[in-house]
Amino acid sequence: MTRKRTAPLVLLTAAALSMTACAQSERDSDGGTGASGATNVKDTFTFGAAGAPDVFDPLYATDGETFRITRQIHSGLLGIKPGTADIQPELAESWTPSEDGLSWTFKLRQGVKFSDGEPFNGQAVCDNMQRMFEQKGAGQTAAEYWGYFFGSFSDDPSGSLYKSCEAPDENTAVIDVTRTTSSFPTILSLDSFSMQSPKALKDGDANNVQAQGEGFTYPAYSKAPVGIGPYKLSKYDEANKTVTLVANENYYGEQPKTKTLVFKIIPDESTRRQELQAGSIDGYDLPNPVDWKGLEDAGNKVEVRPAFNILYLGLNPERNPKLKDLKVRQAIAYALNRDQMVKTQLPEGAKVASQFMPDTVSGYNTQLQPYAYDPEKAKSLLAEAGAEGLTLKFAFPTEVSRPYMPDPQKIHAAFTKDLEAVGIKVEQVSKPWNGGYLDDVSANGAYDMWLLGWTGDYNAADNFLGTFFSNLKSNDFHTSVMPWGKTLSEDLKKADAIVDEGERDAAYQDINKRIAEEYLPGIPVSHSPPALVTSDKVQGLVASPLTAETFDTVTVGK
Amino acid sequence: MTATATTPSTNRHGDEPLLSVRDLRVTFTRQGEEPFTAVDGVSFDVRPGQTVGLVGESGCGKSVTSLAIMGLLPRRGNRVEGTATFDGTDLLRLGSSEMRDRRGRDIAMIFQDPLSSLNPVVPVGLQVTEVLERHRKMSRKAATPLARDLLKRVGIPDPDRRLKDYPHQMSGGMRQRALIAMALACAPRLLIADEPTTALDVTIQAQILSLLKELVQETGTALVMITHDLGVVAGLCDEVNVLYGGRIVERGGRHELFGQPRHPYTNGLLASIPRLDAERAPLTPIPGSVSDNLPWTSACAFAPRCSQPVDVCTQRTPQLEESGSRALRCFNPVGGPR
Amino acid sequence: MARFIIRRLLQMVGVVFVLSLLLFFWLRSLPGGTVSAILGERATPETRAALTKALGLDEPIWVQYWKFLTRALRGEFGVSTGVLPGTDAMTIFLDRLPATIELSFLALLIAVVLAIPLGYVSARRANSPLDSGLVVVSLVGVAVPVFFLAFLLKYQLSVEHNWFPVSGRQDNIGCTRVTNFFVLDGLLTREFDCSASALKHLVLPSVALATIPFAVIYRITRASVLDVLGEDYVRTAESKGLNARVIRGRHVLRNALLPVVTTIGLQTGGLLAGAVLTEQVFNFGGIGNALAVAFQRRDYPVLEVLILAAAAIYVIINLLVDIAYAVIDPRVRTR
Amino acid sequence: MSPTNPMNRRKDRIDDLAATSGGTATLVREAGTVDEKPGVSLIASAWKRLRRNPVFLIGAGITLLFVVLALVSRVIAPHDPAVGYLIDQVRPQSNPVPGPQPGFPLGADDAGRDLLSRLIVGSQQTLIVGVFATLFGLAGGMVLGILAGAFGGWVDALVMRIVDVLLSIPSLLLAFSIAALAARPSQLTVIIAVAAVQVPIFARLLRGSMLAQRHSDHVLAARALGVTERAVVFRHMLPNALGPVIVQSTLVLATSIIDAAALSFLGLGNPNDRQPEWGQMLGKAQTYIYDYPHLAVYPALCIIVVALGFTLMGESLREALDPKSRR
Repeated sequence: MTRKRTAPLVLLTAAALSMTACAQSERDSDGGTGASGATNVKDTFTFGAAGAPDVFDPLYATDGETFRITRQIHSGLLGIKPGTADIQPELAESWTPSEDGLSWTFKLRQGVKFSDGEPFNGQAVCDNMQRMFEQKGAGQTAAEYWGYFFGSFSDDPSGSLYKSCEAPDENTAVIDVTRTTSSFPTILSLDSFSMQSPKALKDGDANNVQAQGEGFTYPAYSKAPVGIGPYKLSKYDEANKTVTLVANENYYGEQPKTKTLVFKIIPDESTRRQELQAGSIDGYDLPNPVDWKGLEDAGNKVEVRPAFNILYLGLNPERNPKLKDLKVRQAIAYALNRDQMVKTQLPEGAKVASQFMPDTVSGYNTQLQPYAYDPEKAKSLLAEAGAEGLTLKFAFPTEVSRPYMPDPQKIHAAFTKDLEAVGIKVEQVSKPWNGGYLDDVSANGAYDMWLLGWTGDYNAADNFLGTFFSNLKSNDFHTSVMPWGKTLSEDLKKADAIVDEGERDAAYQDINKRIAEEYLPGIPVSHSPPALVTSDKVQGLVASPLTAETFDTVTVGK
Repeated sequence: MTATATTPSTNRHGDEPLLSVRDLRVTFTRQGEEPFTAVDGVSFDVRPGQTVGLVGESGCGKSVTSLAIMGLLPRRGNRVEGTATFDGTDLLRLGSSEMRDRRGRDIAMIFQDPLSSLNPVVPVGLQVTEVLERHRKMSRKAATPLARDLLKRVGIPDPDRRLKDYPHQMSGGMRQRALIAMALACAPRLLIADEPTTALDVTIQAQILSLLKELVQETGTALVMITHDLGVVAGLCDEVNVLYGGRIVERGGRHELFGQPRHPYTNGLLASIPRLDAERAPLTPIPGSVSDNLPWTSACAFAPRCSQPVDVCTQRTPQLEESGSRALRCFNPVGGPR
Repeated sequence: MARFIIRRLLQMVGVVFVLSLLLFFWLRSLPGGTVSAILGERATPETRAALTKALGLDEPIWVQYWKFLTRALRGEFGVSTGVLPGTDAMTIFLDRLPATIELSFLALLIAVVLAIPLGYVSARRANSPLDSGLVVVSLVGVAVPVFFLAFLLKYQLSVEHNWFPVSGRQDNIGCTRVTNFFVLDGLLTREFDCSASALKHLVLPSVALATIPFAVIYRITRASVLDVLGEDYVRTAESKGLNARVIRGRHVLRNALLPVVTTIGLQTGGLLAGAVLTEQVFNFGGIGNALAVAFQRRDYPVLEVLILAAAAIYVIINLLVDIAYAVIDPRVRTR
Repeated sequence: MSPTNPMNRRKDRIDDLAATSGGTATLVREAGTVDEKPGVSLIASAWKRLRRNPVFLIGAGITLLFVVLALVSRVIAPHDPAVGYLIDQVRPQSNPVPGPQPGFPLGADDAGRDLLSRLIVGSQQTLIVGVFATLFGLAGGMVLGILAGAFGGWVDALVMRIVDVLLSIPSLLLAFSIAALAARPSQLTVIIAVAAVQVPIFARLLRGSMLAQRHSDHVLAARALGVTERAVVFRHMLPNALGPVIVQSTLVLATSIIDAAALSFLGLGNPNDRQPEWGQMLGKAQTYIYDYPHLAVYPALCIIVVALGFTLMGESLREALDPKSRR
């Protein structure tokens, strides 16, 4: 039908076609800018990005599309072992804590240079740490990850995890912290805390972030970053929506297999797929599960990463007091056919969640089983609690798709159907993701029940559980109105401060059990594996559960 | 008034008709519809220098007759039969490009509404010179002085300035003068004027009529005057044809016709004109309208409106009977049968 | 004439000012917005408060408007928060404008070049099979959603047959930017392959974008020519025995194109809306694309600037049309 | 004048012939002067022409079919459009959209809901969107247009400035903005967004024809007879100004449906899809358009056909009612 319908249009474009036909030959030549040494591989890897990068200074970056690029041109003291969520040495070869766990000594890799040729040493580490710590004004807000993970800045040191940094010699940096936490030094593997050339930072006035109107203006440096990575920024062609990176000749490690890395910004999902199909890009991230099969059939490689996320149903007992009753919360858990939702809406490899963290995270309790789908039990529990005819204001976000939640509306519809089947009335609400949904969930507490999720930043239970329940005063689940809210918050903080890994894991396993069986502040729904797709010509790409791939090992066949 | 011998190029004798229309029939056809005959066997002659009137109410077919002769009817949706011999050639059989060569050169036409008949976005001067460019093969530059003379001749003051004017900048009378100038640009031998004064003020009407009369006399151009206004006919025409329902119902010389109308329709038309010289005669309008017509094929179309119908009027078709210079189509003429 | 233009420009300033006022207060009254767009899931009450303060969103709204206005008068329209964070919204507009102009220009060119001759032929042969066929095509053209058509074009000609690039404005072949009009840049820098690549990327989007203006201009041309063909002055011209060419050009088209000019002007303004859809389908980095992203990310400064600029452009185009009308229609000019 | 009178028929035919044979101005004028009651004969002859006009008949046929379908859709739809009967067949990777099978001739959508039923019932919401968007637009336009057209003077000036502001944004862009900036997207916001586009258009239209009426003889006559201003506006001016408005409404119905689809395409449509609507179905089919184009093609075809129906009807109405286009 489609084919027939477009026939006249083909005619219509024929004239236009002949106009440009003369240029046909040039377009087919490979898009590279220089000749490559190897004969059977291309010298350019083109990746379809879903969005434009905000900045190239990772300290001020917040979104995945930006980090994907900064990751290629920057590295931190700690790195992530390819293909895992575990940390490995990067710019620091080793790190050892003092006995009280408050002072960490980092032995640095030797002979490392920034891409501008400046040497990397202990002083550079401390310059970087101090620079991040000493953010002022708008810079503090822009340096969102620092604020989130380190607590506060130099003008309010009481709330800060970071205390100070010293460089006793060229190859050593000593970082002091104010308390012990499982997160440190793991968080130093986050892209935001990458090491950048102190000289370039200074020359580029890197900290000069200003609030103007509704947004921030960034200094020149943010467009001309100098870091340590296999690549360096060559050109950001805003008009043509492409970012071009080239090999960094000052890189200490092996030179990248493919000299040029191009990020082509294509916000529309189906267009990314078509570009891949047409051969104008070599791969893209987060293909829609619906497309996986079609992509593979067309000869592409769909790399499914382990799930490192959680989708949950949040509950607000403060807004709807009936939710204070554990039986009601359990009834909801029994009422939901999560198995069917996972099977029919999430890609293969997705799992029903039994707790608020994926099984790759240490502290996961393997003993726990998800609440089974049992509408009868749900009904009887509701009856026991005297909550028949319960009405829930159940919200979902629009205009968004997350790895853990490809189509919120559909998930919401499926759950609504399940809830109605056990006699719970559902008041459906939706808001655009950026148009107030998150405010309503977090700040306003406007819903009884809502869909939300989380993708882990690094492998630590605190990054999941701590995020959700540690802050007693204000968290989305309003645990403060529950008798166990305080206990949970305190236990989480205690567990995080345990230095011994085995002990810490045990503590988290126990908390997970209690959350699932006794507290149930929300219903964990599922873990969904995000995928990455490349054409069959692409070799050497190692998928990361944190969706944090580096592309220096990639080769693209001709 | 017969041909006065001032005709510049054509030295034809008055008896030889310049235009001879025979049995002209124009039928509008439309898919799935009964064809409708707007002009139904009209015949008349125009001799060089003669002025012939075609008179009748709206819808009687007089305009269609003129358009058919000019070849200006729409290309599709109508059938034209009969002949219109001009200067020995049947105009109705001419190819479109041959007809195009004659229009504006040998036969010209003036229309009713001077404003809508002039192109609003083209200066009047150009609308005059383009005729000369076309038929005299002159350059625009060479044609401009001629155009100015033409404008001057039709009585437009300050013609140099007016050449550059657009139609909306002129008065109604001046526009009609400009149209006349265009029509006479190539000194045509026949001029068809289709209600040239209807859209104008009464004072202007008289000016335009006298201008026409003057020009026709001056150049010896034959004129077909199409009008519903018997007053115009009375002042201008040598011979008058009265049309009703697509057919000629009466013909005669100006004086005969006005002096002794025979057809009740003609009579009615004359009676409906207010006259100062017969104050006591009441104004008698013709009752009804064209829409009351009967079909000519089986009756007299005028019968329903006729002041003196007889039975036969609604049973048979009256024929046009000629006698000398007069012709009449009536079963019961005014003043009784002859 | 000059007074007329000045009056219209003043009117435009007034319209844009009122619009800015409306937009500003409306946008500020909405839930969510910049703060939640920036913070996402990671938002905590503390970071939210800090960001709200940093952005000055905690001040009274009239203070915010006053600041906005004073900044705007200095040419600072606020900084993008979503489309291209940190860049002045006006800069984004100016950077993206060439793409949309290129696209719209080509689309309009295609529409006009096809529609006017076809409309004329259609009118001359009214009710012929050719005419009926064209009328049907034009009606269907309006009935097909633009984005669906754009998708079909892309699917058939780019994905299935690989005749045209799928999306974007140019292949990444290291072209020099001068004006951001890619085709023009290629000619200026003698990088002709750049121009060719840009043109090839333009074909499908502009064809898709051209359909509605084509249909509308075609129909207005047809109707207008039909009207004019029935006018007395055309008959006068015929009665003068003029050449068919002169009648067509001087008497028919010169009159028939007057309403067409107005329509073309109106369509030019409307192209911007069509461009949102077309640019979205073809990932064409113009204003429409920026608008779509701004909608999605609630990038209010960019939204404000783009909508206000669109309004200003629209008003200016209408003014140009009026001027053009006056130039070509002596009845208006010499009044 | 009775249609059975043969003479009247003849007169009409003259009108018709003049109108359709591409005849010249003179023919029209000659025929036109015999009209005694131009108003009545305009509508009557318009109807006569319409009755024979295949374009109008096709358009009206499609429209009628669509409206009837919308009215009875709940009854004739084989399944409930909101229930995912085939949900258990749905597998995002291997079988995201269950194909045709017994009882489900067109298969299901990605939530296992019967596609045929959704298409059938979709006509209802589509009609609702079209009709209400048009009505809201008309209502808004009417208030402004009547204010401006009826009173003139400074009211006119003020109203027209408001209209100017609205008109200064390209039409669809206005709809996008309103939909994007609605606090809580729903079917209603879609309708309002689409309707807002029409307000200034209707306002202009009404004002234009009301102003024309203001100076017309019958209004002057009514005034001279001492009829109150209100009665003049509502009894004499408004009814006569409605012709173009009716035509415009028909055309707006078509564009409303298409515009609603465009909103959905940009993700600005009604997020709740329990009640199917074609534009929403088309917008949401984006995800599957590559592998399962039928999900997009069916609603798209429905939209195109219905929009075409309204357009054909509107255009032929316009032609029939517009005395100028009668040739």
